[in-house]
Amino acid sequence: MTVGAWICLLSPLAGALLITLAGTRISRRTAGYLSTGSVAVAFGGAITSFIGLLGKNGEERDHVSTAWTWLSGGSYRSGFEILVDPLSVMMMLIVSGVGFLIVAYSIGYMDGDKEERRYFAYMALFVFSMLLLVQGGNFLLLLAGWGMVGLSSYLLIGFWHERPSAIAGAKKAFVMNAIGDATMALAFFLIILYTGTLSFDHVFNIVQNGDSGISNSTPINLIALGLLGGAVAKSAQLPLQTWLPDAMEGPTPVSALIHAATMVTAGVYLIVRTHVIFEAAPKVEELAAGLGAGTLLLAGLIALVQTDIKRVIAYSTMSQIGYMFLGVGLGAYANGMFHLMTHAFFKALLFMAAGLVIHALHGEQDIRRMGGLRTLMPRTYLAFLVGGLALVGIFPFSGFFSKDSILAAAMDHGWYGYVLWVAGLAGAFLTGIYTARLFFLVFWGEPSAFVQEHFHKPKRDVVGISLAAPVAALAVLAAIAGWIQFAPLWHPIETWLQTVAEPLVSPAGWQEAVSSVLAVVLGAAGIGVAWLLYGARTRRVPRLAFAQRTLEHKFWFDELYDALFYRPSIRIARGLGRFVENPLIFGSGRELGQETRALGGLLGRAQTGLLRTYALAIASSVAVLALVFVVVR
Amino acid sequence: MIVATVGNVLVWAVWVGAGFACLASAVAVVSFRNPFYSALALIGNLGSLAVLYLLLSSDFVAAAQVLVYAGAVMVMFLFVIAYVGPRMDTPWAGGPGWQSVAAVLAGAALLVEIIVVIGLKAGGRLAHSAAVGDAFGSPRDIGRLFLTDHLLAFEITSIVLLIAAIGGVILGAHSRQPADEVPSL
Amino acid sequence: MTTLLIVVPLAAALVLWLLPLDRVSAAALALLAALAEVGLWIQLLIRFDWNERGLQFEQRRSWFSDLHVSYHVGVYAFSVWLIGLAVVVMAATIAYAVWVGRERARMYFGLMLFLTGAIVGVFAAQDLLLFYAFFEAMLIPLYVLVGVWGGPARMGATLKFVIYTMAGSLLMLASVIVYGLSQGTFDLVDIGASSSDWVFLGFVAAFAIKAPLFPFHGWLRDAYTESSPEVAAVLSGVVSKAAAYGFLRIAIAKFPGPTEDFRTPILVLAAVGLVYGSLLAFRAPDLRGVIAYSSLAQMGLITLGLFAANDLGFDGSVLQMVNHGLISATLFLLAGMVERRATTGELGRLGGMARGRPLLATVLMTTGIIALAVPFSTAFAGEFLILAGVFQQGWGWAVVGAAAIVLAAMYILRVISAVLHREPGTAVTDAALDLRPAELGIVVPLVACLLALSAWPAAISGHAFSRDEATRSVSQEFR
Amino acid sequence: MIHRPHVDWFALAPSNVLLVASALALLSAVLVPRGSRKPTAAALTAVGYAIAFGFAVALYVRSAHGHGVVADAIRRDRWAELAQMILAGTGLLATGISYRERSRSDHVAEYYSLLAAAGAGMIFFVASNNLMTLFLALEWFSLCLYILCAIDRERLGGLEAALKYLIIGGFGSAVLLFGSALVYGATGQLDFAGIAASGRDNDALLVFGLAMLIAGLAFKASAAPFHMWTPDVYEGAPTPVTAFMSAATKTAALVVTFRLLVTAFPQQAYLWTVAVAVIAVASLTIGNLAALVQRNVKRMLAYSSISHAGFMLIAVAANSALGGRALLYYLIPYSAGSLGAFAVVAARERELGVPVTIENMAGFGWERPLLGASMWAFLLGMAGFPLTGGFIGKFYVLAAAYRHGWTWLVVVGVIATLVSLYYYLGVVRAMFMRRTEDLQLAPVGGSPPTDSLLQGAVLVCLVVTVGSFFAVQPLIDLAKHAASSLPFLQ
Amino acid sequence: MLGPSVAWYLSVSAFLFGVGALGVLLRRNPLIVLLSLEIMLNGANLALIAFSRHQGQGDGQIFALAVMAVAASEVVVGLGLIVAMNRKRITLDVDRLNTLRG
Repeated sequence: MTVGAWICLLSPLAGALLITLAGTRISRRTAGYLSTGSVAVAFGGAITSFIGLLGKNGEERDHVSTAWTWLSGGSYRSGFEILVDPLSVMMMLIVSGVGFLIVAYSIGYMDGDKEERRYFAYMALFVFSMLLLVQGGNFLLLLAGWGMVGLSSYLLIGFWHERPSAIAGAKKAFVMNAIGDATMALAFFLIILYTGTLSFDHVFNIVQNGDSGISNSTPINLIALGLLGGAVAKSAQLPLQTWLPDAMEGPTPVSALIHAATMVTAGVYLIVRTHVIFEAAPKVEELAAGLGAGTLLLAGLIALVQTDIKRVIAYSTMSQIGYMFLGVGLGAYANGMFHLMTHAFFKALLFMAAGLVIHALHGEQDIRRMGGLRTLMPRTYLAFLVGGLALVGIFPFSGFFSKDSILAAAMDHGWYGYVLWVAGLAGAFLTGIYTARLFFLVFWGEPSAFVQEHFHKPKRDVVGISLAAPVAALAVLAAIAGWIQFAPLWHPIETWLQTVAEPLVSPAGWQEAVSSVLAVVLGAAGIGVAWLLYGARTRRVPRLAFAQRTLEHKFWFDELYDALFYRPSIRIARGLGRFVENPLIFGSGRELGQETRALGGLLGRAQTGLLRTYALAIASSVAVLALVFVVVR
Repeated sequence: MIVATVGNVLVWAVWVGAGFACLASAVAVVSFRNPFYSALALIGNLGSLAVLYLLLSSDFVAAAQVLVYAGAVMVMFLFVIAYVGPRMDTPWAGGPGWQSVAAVLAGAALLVEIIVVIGLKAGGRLAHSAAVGDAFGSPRDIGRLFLTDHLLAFEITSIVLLIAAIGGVILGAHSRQPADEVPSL
Repeated sequence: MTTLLIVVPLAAALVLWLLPLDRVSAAALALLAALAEVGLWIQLLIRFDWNERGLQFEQRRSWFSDLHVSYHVGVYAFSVWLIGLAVVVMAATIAYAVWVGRERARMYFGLMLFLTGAIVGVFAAQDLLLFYAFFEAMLIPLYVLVGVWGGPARMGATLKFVIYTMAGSLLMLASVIVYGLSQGTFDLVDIGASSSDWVFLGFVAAFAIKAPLFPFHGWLRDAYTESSPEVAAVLSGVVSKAAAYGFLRIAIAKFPGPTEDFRTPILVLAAVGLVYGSLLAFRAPDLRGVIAYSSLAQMGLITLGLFAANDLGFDGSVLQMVNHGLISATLFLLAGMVERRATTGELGRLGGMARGRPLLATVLMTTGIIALAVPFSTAFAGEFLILAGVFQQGWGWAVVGAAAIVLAAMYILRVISAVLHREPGTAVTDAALDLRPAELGIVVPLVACLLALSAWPAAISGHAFSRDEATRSVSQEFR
Repeated sequence: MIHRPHVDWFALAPSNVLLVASALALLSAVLVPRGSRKPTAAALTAVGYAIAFGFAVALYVRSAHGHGVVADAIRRDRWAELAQMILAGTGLLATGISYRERSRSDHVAEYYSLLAAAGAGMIFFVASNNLMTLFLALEWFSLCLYILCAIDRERLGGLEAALKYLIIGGFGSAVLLFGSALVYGATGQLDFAGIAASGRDNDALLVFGLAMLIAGLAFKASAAPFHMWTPDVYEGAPTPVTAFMSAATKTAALVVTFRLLVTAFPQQAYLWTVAVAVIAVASLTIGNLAALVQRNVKRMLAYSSISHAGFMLIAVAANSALGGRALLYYLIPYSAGSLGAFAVVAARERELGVPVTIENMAGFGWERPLLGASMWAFLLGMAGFPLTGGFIGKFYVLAAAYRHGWTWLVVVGVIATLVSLYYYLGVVRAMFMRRTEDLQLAPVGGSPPTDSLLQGAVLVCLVVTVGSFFAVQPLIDLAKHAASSLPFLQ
Repeated sequence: MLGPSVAWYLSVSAFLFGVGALGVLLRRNPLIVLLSLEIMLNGANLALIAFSRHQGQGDGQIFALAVMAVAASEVVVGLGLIVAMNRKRITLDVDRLNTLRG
């Protein structure tokens, strides 16, 4: 089955290279097919390895396959190796599966763009990177994939590179992720320092046995913090969340794939993967949960006032990932992963549905200019509805199962858990509001003037199909995928992940029930509120100027970071240039030279050209020399 | 005994005379404004030096001094001075003042140092010199030295003189052709 | 073998100078010689025995016996890689010069080949005086290459460059004399370790200026921006590595005591240079300025790794030397190509070159991405090892390094987007074509090397030093 | 009965041959018609130098054990012979350089005759073994040089230089003479060995005389602070003569200084080593700093020659066999470089017809590739870059200083070299990096006929300069044997 | 020996040397400078002869004779130069000989 995994990993890379090298020799459409095909192959590979694992019982579902020694220094080595175990296979399935649908969708969505080939190459590259991330057999390769997905997300966000905003968003995303990479790298240095290796099982064993002093509070906490830094950067959690909304400058499928389904959830995967370390540093783990809770509230609030259809969904992504962090932070790994999966389905669905809307409206994204699309594009309306309900967590849609189990888990974690639990419920309420707001604004009411003049229906050609089919597929998934695990009754995912990540919490049935009911109720309440405000328009939206502005400025995080980091570094650079580089570094040499020349000039003037001067020089030096000799002798 | 003392006094007297003549003429040479007089003073200087040489019982050198130097060389000097004309226009001395001062200082320093050094020795070995026979400094003696120990020196001297002659010809002679023609060396 | 590597380019240079060839044949001959050099190096690579420890392909003839100076050359494992870097980069730069068509071809190519020989000599010399001779010999052609074929302010630049470097080298000469005479031999293999701080500092001064390290980089900006792109490529790509090599081969290997004593100050300089260079690169107004300061930063990083003085650091540094050599050479050549199209390197007047120029965009993007050490690139591998190594000297260093790497991301992205993205700049017309096939032929090999290394950085980092025991000090490592 | 001493004609052969050549050249001034006067005289001189060189080599081979000859007036040993080789070679090249010199003088034959005579004098000088021969030989070649400076009476610069040189030279030799007198007085000996034998080391007269001797010789070697005549004379004299002086005079003076100090004043080493070291430092400092600001190339080279004197005096100050080796080795590339550099200047002078300044070297390197490249090599050699013998020379000198325990001297030398780079490279810069268009004046009468003799000489200098870097071993062996014939204490 | 000891003669020679030196250092007329040089040489000569007398051996006198010849030749060349310059209408003033300087 490792073979399947290798195929899964490499075929997207092959696709990317093929498209790059082929260049203009192949048509844009072919490029699309190539990339889709390669991802499909990857999915196939994932399935084979999944089946392969199914054939084994719990303990033997852990296979490492090394291709060659990738990096070695001193006695340290790490190979180019992949790890096939339940967790990675699950991620492989999600990534390649959802990836396949979205790439297929792109064929239609990106149709007619000048640089489609580049786009599909990038997409394939991203899928490869994501698979590298989840399959990487050691920390180093994990970090490699980590950086690669950051890179490809940079490339894709900035895909329309004439747009300054796109480039800016791309840069922002990359730099913030680079910060995360840096903290992770530092954590790895610590690991190397203490263990001399970066392969998962060695490190985990050492941590669990607690020898070599790594488990002392300081190093282990620092390591966990470093990892957490990477996780929050990648998953757009507090305090490194600001890049995600700007990332919406990229094409919509990109947002669906990278900034909803796969990459942004890598943080969750990381925590689950390295849960041993986090469990050794419980404080940090709780911090992760706390950050998750904070983010889900923050994002939910901001989402209330966003007017860009994609940004609303982006913020909802942030808050949903907040749930996942909450879950895994409390040790409910299976639940976190479960929500990751369902979220991948319904969030990708939402994005692609939004994509259809945007596509139909010639790239318009402002929801205030939309409305009444229900009649014009009923299927999209349905899809969006499914996605929305799943997002809010209404029974029986997938969100319900995964999200509520996380809340239940929170209840089983002492007072701290309860705090988070409350936050989660509040989040559910907010989710209801903003999702429904978006829904009503876009689809209900009468078609706005803008819509009437710009709307055009997709035709039933390849484009239409490639746009429609994936959405349909995802809608189905979003609707039913939740049934895979129904928390107290049956939990295959938990058992599947048992060997990799033993959950720390096991909520009782009543906790499940309570939180489920409350969550659904609150979600419904949120929808109701939204209906009052936007659907039926019986109430006017309450105006709280300050709150409004705060939310619209996203709690001034961008401004804060600008003032704290960006501007100072610019100013320092300028200052160095003006006060150090030019005067000291360049000046010094020049002045020294001038001084020396001046001395030379002096000597030149002593050379009067007069005989007597020369004779005098001789006579006096003779006198001195002789005197010295006679005295010293 | 008495003869000795008398002779001693006599020699002293001659020495004093010659010595002072020598010094005075030297000062005169460097201080006269007119080179002509300086040249004449130098002749006097050379003469008095010859006397000192005699006192140092080096007769041949004294003779050479008078003949070669005071005779030939100075005559040439006078000729040139006459040829050039008694250029009065050159100022006595000049250049920046501090240089003159420094010059005087340097010269004085040299002088004093040498005399001090000699004084240092005078107490010691310089006091009594080796006794020499009549042959010392005689032409025969000199000739022998010239032909034995210092054969080469003798030869070189002649070479130097020859070269000087050539130089005199080259520099002093009238140019043999009009200046416009430009051959390359 | 080693001698051959040194002599071939020198001989070619002589031929160029002596025979009255026309421009075309001169260029052809030069290119041929450069490629032959690469071929020779590949031979070396193949025939080098990686399990064997110590010096290989050794050759030794007495130069003058009374002071025990000899012509002694040979290659260690890591020298192989540095020589490879040198010959490959020189080949690329010469090819570039051929493509651009420098006037006074015979002189120009002769000098380039001469330079090649000198650099290879530096990496192969196993005798102090010989090393010094080659080290200086590099300067002679560089002086003229910068001064004659450079930009408007070339004269000041070249003079500054030479005076600066000579200031260091002459101190090194003093050190060479003192060291060699006090040890009774000048042979780098036989000569014993010394504990003299002053001698050590003499060497360090030379290398610190050549590299350059932080306060000694006064010559850097002018030399890199005024010289022609290919010469700048050689300067930052290869010549600076000679300095790093010197650190490793002499300063650290032969002066274990002083290395311990002066580690902290040198590490401080390196770290400061790393951050300082990155910041200034972020501020630099033109393409080459950015690359210049980035290479200041990179040399700081390499020095960090070297003076971490542990195996991680050494392996990382050697790897990073090759990486940075290839990267900065490629970047400078690309900068040259961009400047040829836009007639300027000012970032303000560039932009939007990606549109309709896919090849340029792809190559520049790829190189840039590797340059900013995105994980899974060879540069990342090198920096990872270096920082992991220096981390063991103290956490602070690695933190600084990591911060600087984030800065690196910032300035490289700035360059990439300033050149490729946004609306076309004032200097970018439609006359500015995409890369021509010839230009591709020049840069793609370099990029290919980088990608190959990204797939297998251990090729270098695992084969830089003989590996039979992890020694703390390199000096045993060489034996 | 006078029994004349046995005269070792073989030992005298080099200088005698040159004297004969000189005499014949002189005769040709009157016997040969003007048209063929120059070729004859030049050929005679050249042949003379060539034969002298041959004799010097033969002597070097044949005098493994140095001994005094002709009543110990001169010494026949390898020290002298190697120096004579250098001198003869220098003279030969100088003849070649002189051949096409433009001059309004009609004393062509005399010029060559004097050139030969000067060479003879120097060759004799380096062998001299007592104070008298030393003084006389010094005057011998000095007079020749005075006249050579003024050989072209139409050039005021030449006359001025000559008179300055004469007067200051006279002053210097007077000092030297008085010094010899004092030494003679203190020891009663004129020949070096005798002085060493009978001189007590703390004798006031003796050390005083020593001081004056050092001054007189340092004057000839144009070491600071006795150097001030050098730039003026070098600038004023005809360039070929300058070339000859810069190479030959220095060689002779330094070789003799070393021999005198080592042979005659071993007990006073504690005095003169320091003194020479100080003079060396002064020369390095003054020479280099003053050269920085020169625009006239000849003048700049003059100052640089002062600094080189400083370098070689470091070797002298080392007072060791290694020092002697260093000195003799250093002299070979230095002479070649200096001759060559001045030769190139002469060539430029001839095509421009004006004094050569750094400005009007512009573009020269590209117009005359051979000369340009050679000039480059010479300058690099003087700056002590590798691939030229200058590098090895400096290396040896500094090594000698270090062996003597004078690390500070090493540092000084190194710094001096750094300063010197500035002006040497300045010339290279002018030649290669400035375009000819920057040059205001046009060459007179287009480019003169290519001067094959001068170019040949330059080529030889180039070969020596570069070759001495590779063929260190043989040269060092020569120098080693030569130095071994001096009685060093260690 | 009769009369004053050698030291006295030496003092005279030293005095001559010093005065001659002063002449060279101070005077501007090249002729007189030449004469001063002569005086310096003569001072040296006197020293030589005095010492030779003191040592009781003739080398010094030989040296002195040689010096005379040398002095003579210097004078010849010097005078030749002066004549040549005079022919070029150069004022005989060593302080005017400063076109070469710096």
